[in-house]
Amino acid sequence: MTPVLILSGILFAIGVFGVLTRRNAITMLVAVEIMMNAANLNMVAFSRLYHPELMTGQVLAVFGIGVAASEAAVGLALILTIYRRYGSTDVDRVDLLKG
Amino acid sequence: MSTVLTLGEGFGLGVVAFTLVGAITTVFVLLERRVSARIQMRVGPTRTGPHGLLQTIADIVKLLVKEDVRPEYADPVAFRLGPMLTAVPAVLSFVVIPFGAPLVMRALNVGIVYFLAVPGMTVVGLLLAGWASYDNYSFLGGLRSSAQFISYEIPRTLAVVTVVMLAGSLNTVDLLDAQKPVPYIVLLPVSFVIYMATTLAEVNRIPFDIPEAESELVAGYHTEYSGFRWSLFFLAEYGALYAAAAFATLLFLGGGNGPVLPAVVWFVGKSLVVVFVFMWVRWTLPRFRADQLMRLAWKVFLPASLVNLVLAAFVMMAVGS
Amino acid sequence: MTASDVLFIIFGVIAAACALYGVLTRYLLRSIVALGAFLTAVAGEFYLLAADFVAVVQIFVYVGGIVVLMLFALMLSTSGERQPLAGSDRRGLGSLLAYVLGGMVVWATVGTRLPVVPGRLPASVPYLGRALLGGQVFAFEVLGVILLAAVVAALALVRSERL
Amino acid sequence: MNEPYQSDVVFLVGFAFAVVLLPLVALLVFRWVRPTHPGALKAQSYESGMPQASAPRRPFHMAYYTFALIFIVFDVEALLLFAIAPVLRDLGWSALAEVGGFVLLVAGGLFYAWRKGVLVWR
Repeated sequence: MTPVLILSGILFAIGVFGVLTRRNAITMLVAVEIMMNAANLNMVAFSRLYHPELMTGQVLAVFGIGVAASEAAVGLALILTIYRRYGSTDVDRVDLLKG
Repeated sequence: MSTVLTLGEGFGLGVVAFTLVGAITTVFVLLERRVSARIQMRVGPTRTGPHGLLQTIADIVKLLVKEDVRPEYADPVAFRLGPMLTAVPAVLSFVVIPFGAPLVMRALNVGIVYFLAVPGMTVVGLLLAGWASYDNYSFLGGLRSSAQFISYEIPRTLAVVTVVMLAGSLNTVDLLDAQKPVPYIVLLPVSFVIYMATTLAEVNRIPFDIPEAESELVAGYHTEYSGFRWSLFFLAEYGALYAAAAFATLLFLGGGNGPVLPAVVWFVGKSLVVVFVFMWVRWTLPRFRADQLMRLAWKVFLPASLVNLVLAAFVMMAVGS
Repeated sequence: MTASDVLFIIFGVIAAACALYGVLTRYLLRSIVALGAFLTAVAGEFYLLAADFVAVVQIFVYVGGIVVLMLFALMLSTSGERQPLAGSDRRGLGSLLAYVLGGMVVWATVGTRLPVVPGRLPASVPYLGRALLGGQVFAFEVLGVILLAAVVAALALVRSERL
Repeated sequence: MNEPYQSDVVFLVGFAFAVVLLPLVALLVFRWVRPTHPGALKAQSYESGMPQASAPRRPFHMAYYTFALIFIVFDVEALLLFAIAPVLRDLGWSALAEVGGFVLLVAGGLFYAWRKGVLVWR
């Protein structure tokens, strides 16, 4: 089971890297989705490890996917609103204080 | 060792499925042209070969040797990916269709969700193709196609949920046994109607063919495509049409169940009848406007499918307990 | 080395490569397409881990839903440029942090002996449904509330700016 | 790991490989047969013979996003129902009440959108 956890650690780090280094809001959302998938991978892996008959990890992964969908819907709505107000999806150009 | 065998089996059946979709497209294009001609009191293609039977063969040869044109400003990566992402899921969905009682490529335990999930990737292909072409018609066509696809996806999925509820399994093969006594079209007529109508929309047929409305959008998302890349869209369309008809047969018409004749004959016969109904509707009804199309999906089909779902669950529990 | 180990490595390499390309490329469209490929590879991993339902749900909701939503958002937020590019980025501290975090996670994982509580592995679908309506029913209803809140919030955001 | 899941994945990988490979091979093989005569005129976008009216890929109508948004919420609802549907009959009335509550909650989102007039295509 360790390889799965290592893989999900690497994927999570890639996601963190994306969120920290990118300035474009859509790319940042892509990176967040990568992080969420790394977490889901962990849950499914642990579901096999501890009491596979309870399926807790898989249920959590399904919930995670549902929450990710809600998050993407609201996040992209936010990005579109920002785009229409500031003409850019670059988070550094968005200065709320000057808004 | 057995793993290599399974891999080979998958590869072989992949080749078979692709060939099957090619053959289906060849036959259906001819069928469609003849049926439409009959309905409109025309003759249709008659010149190539006896009764025009070789017409689509000639078309295929033409498509394969035609020049592959790409507009100057088109995005090269997305332009190539678009047709592939449209055609590949259409073929992939054939994996779980049981053509006879045991004749299924792979009876996945989650076959029904698989069948609904995989064609969903087509939307990405349509959007990419429309975007990549750098053409106003393509862009608009791609957006409209995908908006229509996702609008009708939900009522269709909810209609399938009622079937799963009754059958108690997500495996496509179990559906055959579950429908041994009585096919689900009798128990779930509303689901059947919703499924058929929304499927017509999903495979972009009249009266739901706004995305390719020739008089408005030239050819929609595939305006800029030619030759073999264009024919991939064509394969996807007819492959998806047959897959949807086969799935309707499986979900509501009892699949290959039937007396005397072998299951394969029953299955293919029933699904061809469904395909004929699709073609019949296409050439009989006029086209909807874009706003009518969306209103129908969200204000008629979606509420109807929700009510149908709750009612079906309620009746099932009342009768079952 | 069994077949599923080989498949695990193949899917893992594809997933990591696509994730890396997705966060590195300057082309917004390709970033989203790479996310789609990444999600498909992760779905393959789910299936290998005996979570077949989660795998198809991943394709259903992520590839057929979230990726499409992102493509729509991209197409609604370009101003006619030929190839929408992301602006300049800040590397440096962020990448250092990511390296440190990734290294720590991998180090911790390799160093830990995971206790295994074995149990019978059931066919996933019926048990998943029972778990959803059994022990997890509260979370199930909360997810309904989250979905409702998401619709209301996102619509409020989008509607606040009239075109 | 687990045998049936593994062989399913192996099968699907082989299948997908064949389905992706065949069109690529066809494209490659017929590259030698089909003509290639690029020209400035052919490289233009086809908009019914007229010069391109305006640059495509402009920001589009918001309605597309709002519909996609409601779609994704119902997508999640449908997938949860798929998980529950096979066992609903065995779980009895209380389970049905729970599912009914969930469906009502999500349908509330549709009702909200309807009342706000979002479901009108302009």
